[in-house]
Amino acid sequence: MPSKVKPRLSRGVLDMKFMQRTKKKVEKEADDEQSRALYSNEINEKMINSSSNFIVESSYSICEGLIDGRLSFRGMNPEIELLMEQELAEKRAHSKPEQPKEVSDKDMAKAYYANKAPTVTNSMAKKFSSKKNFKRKQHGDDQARSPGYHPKTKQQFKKPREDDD
Amino acid sequence: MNLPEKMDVPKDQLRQMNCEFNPLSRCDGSVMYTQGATVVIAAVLGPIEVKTQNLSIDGSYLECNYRPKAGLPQVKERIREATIRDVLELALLAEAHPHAKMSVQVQELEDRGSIDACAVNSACLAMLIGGLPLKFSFAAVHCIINDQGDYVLDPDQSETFHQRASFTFAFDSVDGDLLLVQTKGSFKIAQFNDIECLCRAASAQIFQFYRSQIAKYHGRSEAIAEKVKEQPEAMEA
Amino acid sequence: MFMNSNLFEPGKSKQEKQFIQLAVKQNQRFDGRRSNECRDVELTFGSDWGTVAVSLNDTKVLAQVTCDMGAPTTSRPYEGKLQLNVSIGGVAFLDEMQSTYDQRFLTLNSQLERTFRSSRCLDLESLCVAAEKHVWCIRVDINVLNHDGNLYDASTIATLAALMHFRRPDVTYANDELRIYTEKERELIPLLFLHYPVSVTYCIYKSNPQPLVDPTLLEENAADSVIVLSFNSYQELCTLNAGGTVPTNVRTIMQCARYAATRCKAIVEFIRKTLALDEERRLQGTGPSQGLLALLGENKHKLSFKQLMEGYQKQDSPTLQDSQMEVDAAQTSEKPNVAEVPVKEEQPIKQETGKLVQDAKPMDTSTWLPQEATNDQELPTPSRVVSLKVGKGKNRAKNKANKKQQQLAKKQNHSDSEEEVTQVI
Amino acid sequence: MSSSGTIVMPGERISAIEEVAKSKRVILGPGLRRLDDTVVASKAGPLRHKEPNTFWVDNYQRRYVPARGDLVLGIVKAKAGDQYRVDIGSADLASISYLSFEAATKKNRPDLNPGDLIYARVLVASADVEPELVCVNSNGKRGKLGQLADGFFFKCSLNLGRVLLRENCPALAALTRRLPYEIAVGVNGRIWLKAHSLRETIALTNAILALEQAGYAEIDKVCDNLEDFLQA
Repeated sequence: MPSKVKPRLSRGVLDMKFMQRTKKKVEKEADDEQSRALYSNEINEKMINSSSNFIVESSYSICEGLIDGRLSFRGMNPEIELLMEQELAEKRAHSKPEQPKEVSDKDMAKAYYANKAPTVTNSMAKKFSSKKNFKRKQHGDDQARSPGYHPKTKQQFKKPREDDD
Repeated sequence: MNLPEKMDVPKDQLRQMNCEFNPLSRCDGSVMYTQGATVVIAAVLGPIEVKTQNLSIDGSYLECNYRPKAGLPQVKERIREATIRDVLELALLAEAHPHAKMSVQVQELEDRGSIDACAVNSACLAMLIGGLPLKFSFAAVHCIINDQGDYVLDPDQSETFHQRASFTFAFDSVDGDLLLVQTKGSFKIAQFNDIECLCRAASAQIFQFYRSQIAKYHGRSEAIAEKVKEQPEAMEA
Repeated sequence: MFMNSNLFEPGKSKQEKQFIQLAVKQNQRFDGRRSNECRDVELTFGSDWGTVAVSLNDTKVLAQVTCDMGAPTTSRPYEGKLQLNVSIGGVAFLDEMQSTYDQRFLTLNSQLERTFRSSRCLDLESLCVAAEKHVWCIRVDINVLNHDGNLYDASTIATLAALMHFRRPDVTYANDELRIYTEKERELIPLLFLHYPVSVTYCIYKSNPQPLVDPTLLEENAADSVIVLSFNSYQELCTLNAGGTVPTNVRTIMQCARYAATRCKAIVEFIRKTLALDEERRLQGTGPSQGLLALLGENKHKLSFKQLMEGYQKQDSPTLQDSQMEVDAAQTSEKPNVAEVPVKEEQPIKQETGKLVQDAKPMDTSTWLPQEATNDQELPTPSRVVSLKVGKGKNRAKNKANKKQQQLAKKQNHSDSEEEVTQVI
Repeated sequence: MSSSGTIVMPGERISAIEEVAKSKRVILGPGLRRLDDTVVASKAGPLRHKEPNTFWVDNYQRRYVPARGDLVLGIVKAKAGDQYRVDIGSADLASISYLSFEAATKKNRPDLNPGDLIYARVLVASADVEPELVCVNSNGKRGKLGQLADGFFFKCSLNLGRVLLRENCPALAALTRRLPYEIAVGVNGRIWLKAHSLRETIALTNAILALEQAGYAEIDKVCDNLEDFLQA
């Protein structure tokens, strides 16, 4: 039952050392209160909490994804052509390269693990993994090899997140 | 092309409209607009730097001039300028460019009747092609009651010599409310209402004309959008 | 401060200026024209008398002539009045930048005043209805629509065409009771002309002595000096206005003058042809002619210089070659054997650099220019504006008057006076 | 990439965008305006849509409105204290501080004088404040920005600039096949060109301007008959 007037802590109490954080909180609330009162006639309720999923972007080059405007072709200005190549290379690296691959990822990984000495691949974890564990890896225990594979992750008990209200 | 003389166009029809975009190369947007034999050229410049005395924080300053063909602008031209200015002010999205000036100039080339409506329409077209931010587009229609008492929509000059009353309406494109009413002469309220409906119907025709002209002008870049789209595929394939 | 000329003017950045200097050095022009080739002139007449729109492909000017009855000036009770008013603040937005506005507006206005008013091209006496009481006041309004270089030529051609196209109402004045007849009662009367002045503009650059004719705005802004010559159809020089930072030698000016003379003659001929065409169209046209509708879109009967003056162009070209050859000849400074330009010996140009009252016809340089004038002896015309005004100098009036009387005596009809003059030569 | 849209007129509500906006975030480009939860067009032209959720009106315009992140071509108008005033064709003159050039220190300032051309990026742009430019990228390197020496410079409409700057634009590709050249296209409708010879630069300029007259519908036709521009 919130009393009409919210209980206010006295100035003295707030200045105490251990009350610093709450003092900041109280001051912030007071400011918000004041600004809300000030602009209440302009900003109405709907505006504040209407979650707008519109983003206004006033530049054509960002909307259309235009390329940089400085270009040089067939050796007119080597410095710019260098920059253009670098950019092209970067863009290629980002976008998924679709070239056909001779060796599929799976074989690649297997080969990688097979001939690599234990000390290289996730070295410390291997040291403490028991022999049985090591043998299972040898025989390509597939379902453990899912991407993002952590051999050592044990299921810990997860604490519920505090801010679940 | 034959001359769109009013005689061969029925009474409740607008005269033949035609427009050419950007005949002038040095301003931000210009249009040469003809309605029947009346020819008007309108040009727009903006947003540009504003002089400090008419700078306003919350909206852009709209400067509008109407220039007659001969002689210095007299009172008649000033009134016409003021009407155009009021309609433009309603339509312009002023708060998009505070601290700026939008300048609209209308030059009369040939006055063959209903020059007011033509000036307003050409100013609207010039703002559309000039890329000024607008709340809505607007269209103006001129209509008279001739001495036999029947309504003549968009009259030619020869008919306006002996007219009983003349009306100029301007409508906006979104919810079609009235932006400008200018009447001269004596008429009944019933006649006023009929003419208002007649003009409203005609204004729809004008909005259609705007859309088709803009589409035609952009039509050229329409094809380029396709061409650019299937060009890359061609490149890859 | 109004730094930002809101209207983009080509030729203001350094790159453009250097580029134009380079281009001119190699005789290259942007629109592919040769250095003495002018842009195509297009005329469109309005449906009422005295309205004409001229366009030199992008430079567009509209001229409108109106007349009303007024009292004459006390100093000239027997003459009508002619008033020219240039408005460049309209659709051309030329009044944005304060500094360029004044300079451009004033030179244009003064140029037109000199070409049309002080050169007495209109016969103002014929406009007098009742001495000291009623005279016709002719007013010419020149509205610049779009400025893409060379406003001088466009506005002079527009003014001349509008004046020639204009018809004023007939008027009778009996025992101080004035009666102006409307178009229906009495046929409208055209204006009377003494001569038909037209101007040609040249731009000169440091990098190349050869001047460029009819410059575009880019060339005009990047130019170092501008020469404006105006001739009438009898190839008499009306005004010469040269100024700028590069010294121009007399030979270049004479060469420009020669070409300009033929060009003006061709233009006046072209205007007459278009007037005739417009006349025809008005007669057989159904009701009022199309008027300025013709400005819109491609219409078949465009009145353009190139189309109409096909014939003239060929006949004109030999003199072009000569002037071209003239330039090379000037380099080797032997006597140019150019075809004699129909010219009348009038008055050798006085050499002093003061205000030259010069009413010389374009001279054939071979006679008066001292032969031993070596090529490098350049008479640098002073950089300040040399305004050669065709003043109503004594000898000019005397000579002009007797030639005109001769013609006025006969029925005043332009084509006759034309033949008349050529026979005299 | 961008589907060709229908023509929208100012004041029209575009319900298509509102549907999309219900499900996911929508980016409203220039020419569109938000009124509470309706989307209204403020310019006339074809509505363009880029795949995920970007909408804008591709209207014809010659006057540049500065926006953050645009690459523009400016003419230096004056030197005011420690700033240069640059004309980028917008309402106000843009300003660029002498420090925002590569290797510019208090002592050795960049030697820019009025009439020079610079290729810069718009750092700050809002309706009520004059735009601010910068000629250096985030790690202080010039990259592609900076002063442009000789070559030729001319103005065109913003649309033409955008057409040239689209991914692998056919026009530039066609021009490259014919002659080597260097070009700087500003989004503010200004283009700077440099080719080996003067004649080629003039031909290139005429070719690009012809694109605008031709309304870039026949972009290939114009590029094909580049020869006659080269001969001219």
